[in-house]
Amino acid sequence: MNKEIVIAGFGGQGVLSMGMTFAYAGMVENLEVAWMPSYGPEMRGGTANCVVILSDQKISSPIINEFDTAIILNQPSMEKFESMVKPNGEILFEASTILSPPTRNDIRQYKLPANAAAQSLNNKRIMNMIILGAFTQLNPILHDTSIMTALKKVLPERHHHLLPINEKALHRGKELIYR
Amino acid sequence: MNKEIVIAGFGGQGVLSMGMTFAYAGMVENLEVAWMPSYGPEMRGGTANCVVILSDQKISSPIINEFDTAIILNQPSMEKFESMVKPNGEILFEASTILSPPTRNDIRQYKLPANAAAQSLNNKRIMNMIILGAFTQLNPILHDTSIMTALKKVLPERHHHLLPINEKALHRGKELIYR
Amino acid sequence: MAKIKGHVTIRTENCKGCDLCVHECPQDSLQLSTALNTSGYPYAVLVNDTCTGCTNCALVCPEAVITVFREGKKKPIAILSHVTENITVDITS
Amino acid sequence: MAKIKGHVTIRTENCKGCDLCVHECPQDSLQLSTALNTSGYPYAVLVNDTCTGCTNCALVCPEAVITVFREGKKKPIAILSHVTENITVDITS
Amino acid sequence: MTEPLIEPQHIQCENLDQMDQVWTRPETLIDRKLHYCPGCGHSVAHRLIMETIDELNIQETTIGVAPVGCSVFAYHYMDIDMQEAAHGRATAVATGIKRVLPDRIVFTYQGDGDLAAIGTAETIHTINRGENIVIIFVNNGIYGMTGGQMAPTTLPGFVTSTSPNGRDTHTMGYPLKMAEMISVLPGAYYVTRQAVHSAKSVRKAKKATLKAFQYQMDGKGGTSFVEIVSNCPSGWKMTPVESNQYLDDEIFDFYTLGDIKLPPKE
Amino acid sequence: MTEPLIEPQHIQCENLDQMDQVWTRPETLIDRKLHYCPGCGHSVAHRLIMETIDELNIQETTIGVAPVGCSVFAYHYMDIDMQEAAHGRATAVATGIKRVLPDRIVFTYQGDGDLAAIGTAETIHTINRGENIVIIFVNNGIYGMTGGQMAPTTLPGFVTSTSPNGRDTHTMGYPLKMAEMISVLPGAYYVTRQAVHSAKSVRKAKKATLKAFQYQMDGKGGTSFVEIVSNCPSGWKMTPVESNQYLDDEIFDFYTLGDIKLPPKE
Amino acid sequence: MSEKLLMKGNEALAEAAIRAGLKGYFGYPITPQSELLEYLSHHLNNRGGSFLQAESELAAINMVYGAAGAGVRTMTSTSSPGYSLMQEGVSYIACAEIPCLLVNVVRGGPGLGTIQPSQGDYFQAVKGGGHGDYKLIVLAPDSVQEMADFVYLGFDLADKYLMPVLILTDGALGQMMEPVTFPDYDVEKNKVDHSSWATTGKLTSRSQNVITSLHIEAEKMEDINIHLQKKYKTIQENEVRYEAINTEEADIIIVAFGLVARVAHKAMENANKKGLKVGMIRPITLFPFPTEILLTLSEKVDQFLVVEMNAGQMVEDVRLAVNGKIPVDFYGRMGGVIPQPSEIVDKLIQMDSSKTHSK
Amino acid sequence: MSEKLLMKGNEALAEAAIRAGLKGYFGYPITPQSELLEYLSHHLNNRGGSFLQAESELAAINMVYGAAGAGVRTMTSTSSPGYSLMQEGVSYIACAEIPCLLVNVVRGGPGLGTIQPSQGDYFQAVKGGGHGDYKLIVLAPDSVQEMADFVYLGFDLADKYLMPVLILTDGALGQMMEPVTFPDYDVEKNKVDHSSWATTGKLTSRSQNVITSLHIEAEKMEDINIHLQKKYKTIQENEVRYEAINTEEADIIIVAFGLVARVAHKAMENANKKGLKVGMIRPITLFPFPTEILLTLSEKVDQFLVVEMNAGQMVEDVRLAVNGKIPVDFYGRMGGVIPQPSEIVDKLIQMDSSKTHSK
Ligand SMILES: Cc1ncc(C[n+]2csc(CCOP(=O)(O)OP(=O)(O)O)c2C)c(N)n1
Ligand SMILES: Cc1ncc(C[n+]2csc(CCOP(=O)(O)OP(=O)(O)O)c2C)c(N)n1
Ligand code: SF4
Ligand code: SF4
Ligand code: SF4
Ligand code: SF4
Ligand code: SF4
Ligand code: SF4
Ligand SMILES: [Mg+2]
Ligand SMILES: [Mg+2]
Repeated sequence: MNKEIVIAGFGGQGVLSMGMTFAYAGMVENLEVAWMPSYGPEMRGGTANCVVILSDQKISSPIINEFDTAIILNQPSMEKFESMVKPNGEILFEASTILSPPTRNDIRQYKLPANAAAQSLNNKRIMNMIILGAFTQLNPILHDTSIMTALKKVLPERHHHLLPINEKALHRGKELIYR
Repeated sequence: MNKEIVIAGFGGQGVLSMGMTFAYAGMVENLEVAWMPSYGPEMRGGTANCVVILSDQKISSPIINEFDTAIILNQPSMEKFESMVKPNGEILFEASTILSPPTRNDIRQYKLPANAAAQSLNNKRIMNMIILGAFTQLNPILHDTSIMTALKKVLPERHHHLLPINEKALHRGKELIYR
Repeated sequence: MAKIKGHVTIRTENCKGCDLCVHECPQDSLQLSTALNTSGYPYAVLVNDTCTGCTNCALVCPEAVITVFREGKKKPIAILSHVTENITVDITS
Repeated sequence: MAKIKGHVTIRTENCKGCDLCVHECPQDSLQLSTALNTSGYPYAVLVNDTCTGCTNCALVCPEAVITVFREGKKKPIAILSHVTENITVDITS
Repeated sequence: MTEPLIEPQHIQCENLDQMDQVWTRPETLIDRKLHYCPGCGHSVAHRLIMETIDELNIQETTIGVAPVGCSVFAYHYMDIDMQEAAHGRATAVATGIKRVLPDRIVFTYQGDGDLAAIGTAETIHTINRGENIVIIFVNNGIYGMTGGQMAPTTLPGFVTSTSPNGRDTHTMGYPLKMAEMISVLPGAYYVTRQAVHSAKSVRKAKKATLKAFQYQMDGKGGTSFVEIVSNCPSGWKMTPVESNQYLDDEIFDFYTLGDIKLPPKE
Repeated sequence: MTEPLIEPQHIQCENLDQMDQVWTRPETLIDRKLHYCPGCGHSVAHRLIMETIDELNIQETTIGVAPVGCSVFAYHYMDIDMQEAAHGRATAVATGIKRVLPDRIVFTYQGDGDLAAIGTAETIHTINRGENIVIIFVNNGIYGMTGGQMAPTTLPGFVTSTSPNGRDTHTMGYPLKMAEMISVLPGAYYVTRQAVHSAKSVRKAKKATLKAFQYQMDGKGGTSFVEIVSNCPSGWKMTPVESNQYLDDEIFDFYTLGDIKLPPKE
Repeated sequence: MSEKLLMKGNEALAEAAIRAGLKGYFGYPITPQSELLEYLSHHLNNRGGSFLQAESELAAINMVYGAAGAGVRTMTSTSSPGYSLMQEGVSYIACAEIPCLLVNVVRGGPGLGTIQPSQGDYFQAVKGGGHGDYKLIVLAPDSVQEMADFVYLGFDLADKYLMPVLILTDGALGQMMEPVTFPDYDVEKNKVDHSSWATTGKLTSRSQNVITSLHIEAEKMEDINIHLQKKYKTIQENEVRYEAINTEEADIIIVAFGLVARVAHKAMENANKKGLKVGMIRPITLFPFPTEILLTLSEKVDQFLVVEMNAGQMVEDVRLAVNGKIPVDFYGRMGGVIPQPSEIVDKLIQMDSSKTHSK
Repeated sequence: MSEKLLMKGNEALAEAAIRAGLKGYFGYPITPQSELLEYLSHHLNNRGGSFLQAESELAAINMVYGAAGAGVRTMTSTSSPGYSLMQEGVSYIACAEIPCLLVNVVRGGPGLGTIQPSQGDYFQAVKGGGHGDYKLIVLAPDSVQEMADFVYLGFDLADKYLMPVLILTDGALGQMMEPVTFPDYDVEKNKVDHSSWATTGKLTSRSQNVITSLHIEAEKMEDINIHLQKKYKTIQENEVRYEAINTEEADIIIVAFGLVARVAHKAMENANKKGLKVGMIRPITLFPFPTEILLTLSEKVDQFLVVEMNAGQMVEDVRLAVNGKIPVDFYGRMGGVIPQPSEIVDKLIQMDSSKTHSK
């Protein structure tokens, strides 16, 4: 198993911690993991993204140009990453922010109303968790318990009261797929 | 002809301009010349010296450790340079400042009362010129006229009224030898 | 009403939803959208016709996306009309 | 004379003939030599017995070569004597 | 599950062409999406400078210097000749330009980390020489570009990524008031502290900027120094609105707004 | 031709051992010929510091930092642990030492080129942090070591090897009053300007030095800054006596002697 | 051994430094290094050391000079432009023989460049970016784990040889998160007595300790240089570290360090799958450079391929080591671009076929 | 051609700079370079340029960046520690492609070292002391005359290739006086039009000129690097300068630059008198290095001897050029000591006899 994922949006959408949650969960499951953020001034008002690799082999290079999965949270990121998805790969994207959906037809596309779903759960911040849920539904490589363990590590202590709503979001995300 | 000379004393005694006068005079006579000062913090209250090379061939290196002639104006300089005079070379030294005269007997020594002679000409600053005179008397490679031309270049314009007394000093220096 | 009639146009695609214009408008004429522009930001919209063209919003707008208009002395009165832009989001899976 | 008797010793070999002590001495007790020490400098010498041990010279001496003495209350009076150090310079050629 | 998000109604004007356009972006401000975070004062400061250049009609003679900091890409937005400078060295670069092209208008645009930390020596000596340039000093009390570390200008107690318990003046020193400090130098000609967080402050800051450039054009001799106390919503971990409120509530008490040194004649 | 040079008569004292030795060089001043030019104030300043260390009995706990400048060889004369610092960085080096050995007494000994030109940023930030160290600042208005170039502290009109027509404030700036400038920093605890050109000034300077070190020992918090306005006979192209006269006649008018900032309680 | 943690390379390095007994840290923010500084600002003061954000890199390196000169474990970290600013200070520290740890999290240059990872500072690190003849021990980690491990090694070597040790890493290794564990390291046991030279206060029982790099007389300065060169020779003889993979059967040996070594490793595997015989040497110490093994291998293999994220820097040291015995080829990407395994494989295939052609 | 003057190397260089049309000079005092600064402070302002004593070398190099970026002939000068401080700036200038002249009057390092002459900064000059992949054209004069001559050449090359040119000289050449004459040089004729990139004010007739070294995207930054490397290649092909002496009949070739070349020249003469067959190559451009001639000669001669005033730096470039074809020996003095001809002769004799032995 070797899963190469990019998560992209703009700074402030929480793409980095979303990736970290992936990576931590992978580590919990004893996978080899690497997490690589974009960094620096790109992040000022522009795009932010991170790459997560989950693998059962040693990871040679954390810097990759092709991905199995792209999780896309805004239009500029779509423009940047659509072409980098491997044939037969998948793109999960937030529905409301994407004007022009992907045009490739050699990949699977999932248009997720995560923003709306988050608002219906009365918490904008859990949009990420909803998408993470959708991803795990599509790619059953991480157990929910691992993800929640990971989230505990990633979330600062003072936000631990948000764990239940996040768990809810995770399931909400899964539902978006299996419905 | 290749003459390698060191002139050494402490900062303020005018050893550098003395050397420059040599070099300029050499150039006037179409010799190859090089002048190399000691420089930097050594000069703060310590010793100051310069090396002059006069030659009828291209000068390969201006940095030398052995000299045909050493002109020595204080005791620390004597200690530093006595050993660097080539066998059969010569040391000219100012009499009053040297407590321990050179001990080598493979070189010629000239103990010159230049300070006293300068004072008797009522000008401490011409001590150097007296010694230069003595040198040219011993080493007839530079004409008096070349030296005076050189001095004109080396002395700032505002000191040109001192040229006559310097010429006198030059001759006084020669006398110190041929007397 | 002695108030001068004003109007603003906003290039919403370059708006970053900072909310500063909304807070700076003395007429409460601006609001942020709940929908997002393609950069992912909510954006400012003019929500009523009380704008006086005071330029406050434009002066604080970091993105310089607001242009302000004001009724000139000799110019006819601006005719304002309501336009609704509904953005509907579908779930696709 | 109510003045305290003082005295200074000077390590002339380390003196640089800066003349500062000479100028600072309120008693005009110091002078520079015309002869030079082995470094090539003239050096300060105590030239009379009016020194009060005020330490001025020592305080300004950059080379810290002056040591100052003063008649103590219980100490016997210092006996001063003149010593001449002539330095004679020969011409050798 | 389809829950449409309704936009607020957007008012449109049907006879816009018959109204006066009373405000729009300056022409020399290049029309390009700014890379700054939402609500960042840098953008406003940029605009003010370009308005000034437009109004003084000096686009052809002005050379700008922006060092690294969030505003490192200033040349993407300012349609004038520009030099990007190394961190802290903007005033040295500007000095170089002004010395060989004395009839050009030269300004620097610097952050507080740049001007008051690594560039302290250059700042002080440039002003001490009275270089006839304009320094625009955007003081947001933090290192914005590198992600919110403490700056020399950070207020006591303020939490940043390198002062996790708040700036402790005992070990990290006190916020430096550069404007006051350099105002004692004879080379400082005009020193002012402004803000751009409200329409009112923007109007004032604009006047100050205009004056500063005008002084340079007049060749009055001396450096004009325009400090703009600004926000950094990202670094401060506040919304833009909160950050501007914070300026009013906390920061201006310490960094008092207003002119600090006026030219002799005024 | 033999003209003997007659020495002035040197008075000797026959019963010296019965007199009180009221003044001699401090023990921690290493007995070695100083390399300074005749009449140079550096030598006196060295001695004052060593007297202070002797009197406070802190030889075992004191660490000195001297950067390049004529006083670069300070460690040849000061019998304490010392670090030679790069040009301008003495206070950074001292900060490093003090931060890891907070119970030691740390001082820097810096020239004006060092402290006020290349080291400006370090000077200001060290003091702004209120590092509990002593800075001895020997201001001779020139770059002595490198042969008499203009320093930031050089007076207007003064001729140096790089201001051949005298310092022109229009192009070369104004002499920087570092002591005044840094005294506004909260981290500056004690700031004083002294001289060592006369017995009287030496006595005062000694008191100031003692105070500065004592404050550090008391850990009062803050930097003590002792400026010593001094001469550079070689760089100024004057005799030592002339140079000291020049201090009195010209320099102290600009660099006024005396305390500039006293600790809060005094 | 600590539990396995997921950490950024920069943070792992910082955590290791604390565990290695760091007493003084002085640094300045710069991407992609800032997390290192930030981590220490959060944790060092509580764990026995002193953290200070300096006003510049220049100040930072000179604070290191001071603190390390006082005999305690001291460190700074920066990225390329900041490291350039430290060159004077580094030269001073090397000459004054002060042990300390420097970290350069390299980004793409020259100039302000980019913040993406690079190896463009190899020459600066290894040939001495500052003035004069000096060297640093240079360690090149290739993983977050080594980012941590080399801190201990670095401090130990610094203390042993009284010189600065540089960890030369890059933005990707600094920014990425990988699992890491921290070894048990006994600070007290590894402590070296520096009282003979460190400036801690001149006790009456000893003569003064002076830290200086100034020796005005050329002869004296030459002695200092001879001493330094002797030390560097000892280090070259004793401290070379490298990793050799598949060198037994190889026709082509890839030489790569740091992050690139990981990419090259993947390329080697892929190439071997395609039937090429490729091995690899990963220099861990860039100075001392693993000259000897390369020379030895040059007797056995056909070609070397050096892969770097620069225009070709370490390749010179490889060529110097091999001294013309066999061809040394180069593949590099610049300006922050990381080569992909496939590019290297292509290069290997091309080398292999050209060899066959020439046969 | 001017009359023959007796001048210090530093002063001759300064005078030549004025004659070459120097418009901006920014520098800071340091021994043994200060006369250069002083000379310009006396003469530049009256002769069409602008002199400014900066507050530091850091400020100076960045003033150069600014002024040279404005398209005029600009220069700074310093000595080793000061040049180390300029490394960040130099890297910026190289990347931003700004033409200017830099002078390093080298003294013995590392650290504060000594003020005596040295060649210890060869690596720093040639491999790039700053971060990233960049190069300067490096000129090495060996006499006061060349100190002057290379100023014109330096400015012309800088303008031609849009890059900094470094004159790498040493304290002895800077301080010594020798006769010098100044060629006729027509500033106007040699003027290069920089209006396409220099920041002189954005006329409405053109788009903005921006000077920057920042390219955040790695791919863009790589393009910049590719462009730079291409330029360096062109320079390597077209601008190599060296002096070849007695290379026809030689068994041993001495390679030496700058002051040492003069000493080596004397040694060569003396050795030839003793019956050895010694020739000499004096690299004048250190980058571009005269690689080709060395390679060519390696087919004809038995051995190379590199002589330097350092621990062995240029010798690496000679070895890289020769690539193992024949032995390359080294003789060096360090820390400000200048080798004497006799030492080199001894070394040559030893090399010659060891060769005979091995025959
Ligand atoms: C020599 C050097 N050191 C550090 C950096 C990293 N750096 C870039 S900008 C910056 C400071 C940004 O703060 P500020 O100047 O206040 O500007 P802001 O982003 O807050 O507007 C730093 C430290 C650098 N580019 N170069
Ligand atoms: C980086 C660097 N630049 C320049 C120098 C040369 N230098 C040595 S001391 C000095 C200044 C001396 O002036 P100051 O600090 O006033 O000390 P002074 O000699 O007058 O006591 C300079 C410029 C140096 N050693 N290092
Ligand atoms: S112009 Fe004034 S009134 Fe109109 S929207 Fe803007 S701030 Fe409100
Ligand atoms: S101020 Fe400008 S950017 Fe901010 S919300 Fe209003 S229009 Fe948008
Ligand atoms: S102690 Fe006083 S009185 Fe005596 S010599 Fe010295 S200055 Fe003169
Ligand atoms: S003050 Fe000291 S050095 Fe100067 S002349 Fe007097 S004794 Fe000599
Ligand atoms: S980080 Fe701060 S200063 Fe930089 S763009 Fe964002 S808000 Fe503005
Ligand atoms: S040059 Fe000046 S400061 Fe230096 S020792 Fe001489 S007199 Fe003193
Ligand atoms: Mg800031
Ligand atoms: Mg000074």
